[in-house]
Amino acid sequence: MNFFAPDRSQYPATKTDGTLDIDLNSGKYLKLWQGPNHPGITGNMSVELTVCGDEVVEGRTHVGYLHRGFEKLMERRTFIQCFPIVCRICVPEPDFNEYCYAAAVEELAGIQSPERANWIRALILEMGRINSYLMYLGGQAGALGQGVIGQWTTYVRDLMLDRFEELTGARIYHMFILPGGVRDGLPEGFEQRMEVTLREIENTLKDVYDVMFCNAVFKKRTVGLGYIDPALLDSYGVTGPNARAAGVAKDVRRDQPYLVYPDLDFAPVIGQDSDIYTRADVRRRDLLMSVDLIRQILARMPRNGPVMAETPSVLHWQIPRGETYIRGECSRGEYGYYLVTDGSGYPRRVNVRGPSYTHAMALLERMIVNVNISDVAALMVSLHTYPPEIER
Amino acid sequence: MSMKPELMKRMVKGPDGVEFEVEPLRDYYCEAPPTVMPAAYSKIVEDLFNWARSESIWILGFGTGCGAIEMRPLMTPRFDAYRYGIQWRPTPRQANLFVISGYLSTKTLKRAIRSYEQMQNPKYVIGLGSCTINGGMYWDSYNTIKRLDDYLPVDLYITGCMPRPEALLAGFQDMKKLIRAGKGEGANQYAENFAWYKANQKRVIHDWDMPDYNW
Amino acid sequence: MTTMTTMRELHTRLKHLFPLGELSEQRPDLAFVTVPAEFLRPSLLHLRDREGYTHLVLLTAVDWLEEGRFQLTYLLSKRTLGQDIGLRVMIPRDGATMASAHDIWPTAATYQRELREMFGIDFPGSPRVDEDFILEGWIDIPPYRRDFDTLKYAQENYSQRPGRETRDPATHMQQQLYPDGRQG
Amino acid sequence: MPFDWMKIPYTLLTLFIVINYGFLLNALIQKIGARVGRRHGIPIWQNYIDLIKNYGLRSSISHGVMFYLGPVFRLSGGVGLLIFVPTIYASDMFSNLSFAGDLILALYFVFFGTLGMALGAGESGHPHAAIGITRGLSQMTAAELPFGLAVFSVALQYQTLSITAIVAAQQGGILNWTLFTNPLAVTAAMLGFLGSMMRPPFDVVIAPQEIPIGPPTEYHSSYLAMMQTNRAIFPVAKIVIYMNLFFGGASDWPTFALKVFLIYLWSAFVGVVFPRFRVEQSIRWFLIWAVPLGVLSILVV
Repeated sequence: MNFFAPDRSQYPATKTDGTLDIDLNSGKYLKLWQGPNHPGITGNMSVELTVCGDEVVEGRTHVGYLHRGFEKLMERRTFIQCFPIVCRICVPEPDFNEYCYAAAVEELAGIQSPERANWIRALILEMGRINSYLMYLGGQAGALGQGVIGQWTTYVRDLMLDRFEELTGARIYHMFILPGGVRDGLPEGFEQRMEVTLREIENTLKDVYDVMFCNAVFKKRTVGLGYIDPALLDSYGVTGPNARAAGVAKDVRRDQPYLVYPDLDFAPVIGQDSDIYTRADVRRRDLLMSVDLIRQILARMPRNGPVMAETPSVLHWQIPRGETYIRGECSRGEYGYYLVTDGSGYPRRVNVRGPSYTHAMALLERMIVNVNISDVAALMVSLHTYPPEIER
Repeated sequence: MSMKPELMKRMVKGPDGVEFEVEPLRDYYCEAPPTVMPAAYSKIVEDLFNWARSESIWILGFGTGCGAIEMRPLMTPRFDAYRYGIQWRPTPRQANLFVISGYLSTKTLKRAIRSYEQMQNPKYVIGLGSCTINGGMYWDSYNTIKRLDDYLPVDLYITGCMPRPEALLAGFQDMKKLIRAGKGEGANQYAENFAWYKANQKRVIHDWDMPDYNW
Repeated sequence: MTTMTTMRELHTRLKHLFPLGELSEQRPDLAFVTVPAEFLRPSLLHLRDREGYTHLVLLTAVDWLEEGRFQLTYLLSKRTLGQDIGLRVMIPRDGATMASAHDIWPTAATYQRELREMFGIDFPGSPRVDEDFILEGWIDIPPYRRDFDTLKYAQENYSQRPGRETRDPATHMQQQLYPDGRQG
Repeated sequence: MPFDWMKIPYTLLTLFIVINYGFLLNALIQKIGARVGRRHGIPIWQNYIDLIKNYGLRSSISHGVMFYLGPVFRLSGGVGLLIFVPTIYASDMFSNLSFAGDLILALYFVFFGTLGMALGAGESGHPHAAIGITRGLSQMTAAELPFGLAVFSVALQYQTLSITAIVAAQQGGILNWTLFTNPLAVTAAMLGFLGSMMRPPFDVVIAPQEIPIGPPTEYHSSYLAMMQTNRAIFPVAKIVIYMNLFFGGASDWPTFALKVFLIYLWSAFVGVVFPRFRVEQSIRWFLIWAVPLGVLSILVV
């Protein structure tokens, strides 16, 4: 019956050694570069597509366009000098770099960050999560040609950036969570203004739900497309919403609670169908959950107390030899820092493990085969990849 | 440096069975180096054109760095740059302004140069953020260039890390003043000092596996 | 402390099979153990199939230049217990080669490509391991090695804009904090 | 009858009016779309400035003679469509070069521009352009089908192929419009109209996120300016046909402006909130929904 989309699961043919049987000189195949200069790409990366007709037979992810060598730069900076550059690693959600780095340094240096600082850290992380999700919703709709959603979500994202600005003093790079605690407490009347912003976000999400998720064309494009087999989650290192949309409740906030998450009551958002539509819906509900979490945090957090622990003088701050791994649940999945110290005043090795590292490389290259060219952008956006996590 | 196979000269057998030769570097890419394009003959016409160019700036939608994240708010309700005749074009052929949004790794520099050379004369470049001026945060990085104007003719720098959208809007206004005053001649400057620019670029980009000019 | 005990039990169980090093417990839910290089793949398979550590969190290397060794760290995670165990593998620094794990975890191929490019550690048989991953046309020694000086490379290869002054933070803050010159 | 030479300057005057109206209309539609996104949008005169700028660009690269002829074909398609269709009913000045069988000619011109684009974009040698133009031709064909059926049914209904005669038959009260005398045909035609306006959900041809930006990818400076001019003429000219065939034509310029704006708005409203179909989905959509309506309308007549 399905005349327009026949079953191509056995295509392209594979040679005996398992590699794809593609002869570029036969004139049947066409090489297309999607990106880096391409509106449908997420960030500054590129996918090398080999298409036959309207269908992708092979996809190769190319990264490295944003490589700055952070892990090398941090090896020649003192522990406090690393703090201002870590947030530059990931633009849409920089705070997780600050938190993971600060927590790793605190653990190895034996510093206990104050109670109030932990609450403020959780608050900032949830605010950053909302920003990232709002950007994703706009991108997902935009990849399918529905630009108006991006207009609305970016509008409320600007409101959230205003809250960031009055809390930390910056729009994008906040540099607020430093080893030992946070820089400052909440300003006067922050709760009320945040409540107004949260209401605005909830109203906008209602419109987004009506226009985007109830849209027949959007469903036609996304339902059943980009299926991730739940059995592949672990072997491909899939974490975060991509895994939760497949029915596996992978959420670091529940599995290995950090900061104040044990005191907050929430349940990981689960989807079942594991296609693009489900991933978008999981992220939308997760966004609403973050709104609820922010309300809980603001209601329960201690009003006064220190926000900064006692740290050694930055001139003579040396940390004994050790290694640790700190992880947190960012909006794209599990974000982790692997820190090794050798007793000197500089970190021996810092390794940033972003969720996109596996999503955009191995997983995308597997999923992109037998996909229509029109759906490549939507598929890539639905994995919510972000290149700087891959190459740092 | 070895050349990618799809760029090499080869015989291709079409689906209809006809063999024909393909030399991508000659068939698909323009080999002529850029030339200096004179302004319009009469000053009035040139002024009119400059006014039109300044009032309709089409930006190439190529987010080369983290500064690209502040481009989104510029297109959206809070800072609506469309009011000032600023629009985003997805293809370099139709763009006039190239906003280098942040640091450039050498790998991106190669693509940025290619996109810039595909744009039509007159074309303008805005360097965004401290890292395009002197390296900024990445002053000791082994993979990012330190000053942009060695590789591309920059008309305007916008400082900050990262610059706020208001700063970008102000920068666009200054850009308009420059263009209207007839100072936006970056493309001709690039064509005049072409050898110098190419030398700088090749000193940094070691793997020049890209259609090159035939000198 | 249940998780800690299970971690110790796991260590004892493994010691019967493989010549492991001592268990260094970083956190109740995170421990590191040293494995000889030739026993890495069996222990990885055992941990994945028998013990349920099915998620390869990360694979990275540390360059111990003084000892002339690379440390490879395979961090495995077991979500049901919320436990992580990191396997350390020490390999000689010159001519560093390691058995590939891309058939155990497909994502390992990506990590191995990066290690090959950034540290020069070879993983024979790993798919596309010799292709450019992040860098393009790199001419110097692998950049993440400790003996690669990024500042020197940047100054030699990239033209600097004059007028930028960089201070050594220690001496600068010394002068800022103790202008009278005494050692703080 | 002897050819009335005075028709030619009048036709050029019509062309001039329609071009300016088309520019303002495009800007207006864009502003409406921006309003939905809570923006102000571009200034109403922005398109004129863009046009001057594109003509004022100094360099332009040609990929061969067909590359140059593509926009020319497209423009001549728009102009030809306009000048052979009576713009204002029952006025000697603005009924243009319409003649007895102009309906067939109009149908031909609607398709002419796309064919020219296909040749030009094919020569530009950009894969995205090639993909876009294949999508464009297939979708255009699918969208033309219901429109053609509707036109035939209308022609059968009024027993004529002259647009003037069809408009004449619709005069005298809104109930005489084809919209009410033959609603099935009008519905089918308006669905086809959506497909031919290059707006979501049927803008997969120029989809920026997939094949930036389809056929015009390689077109720049003066080529692009020529296409912009056509983009101002062509929709209006097409809408004039729809107006004449289905909505009783226009007997003076204000009516003309109002009706064209409303018909254009119909496609804009649909386009603003919908994502885009894949090309085979859109073809399927036309075949399933629009074509049966057209066939039905013919049967009814």
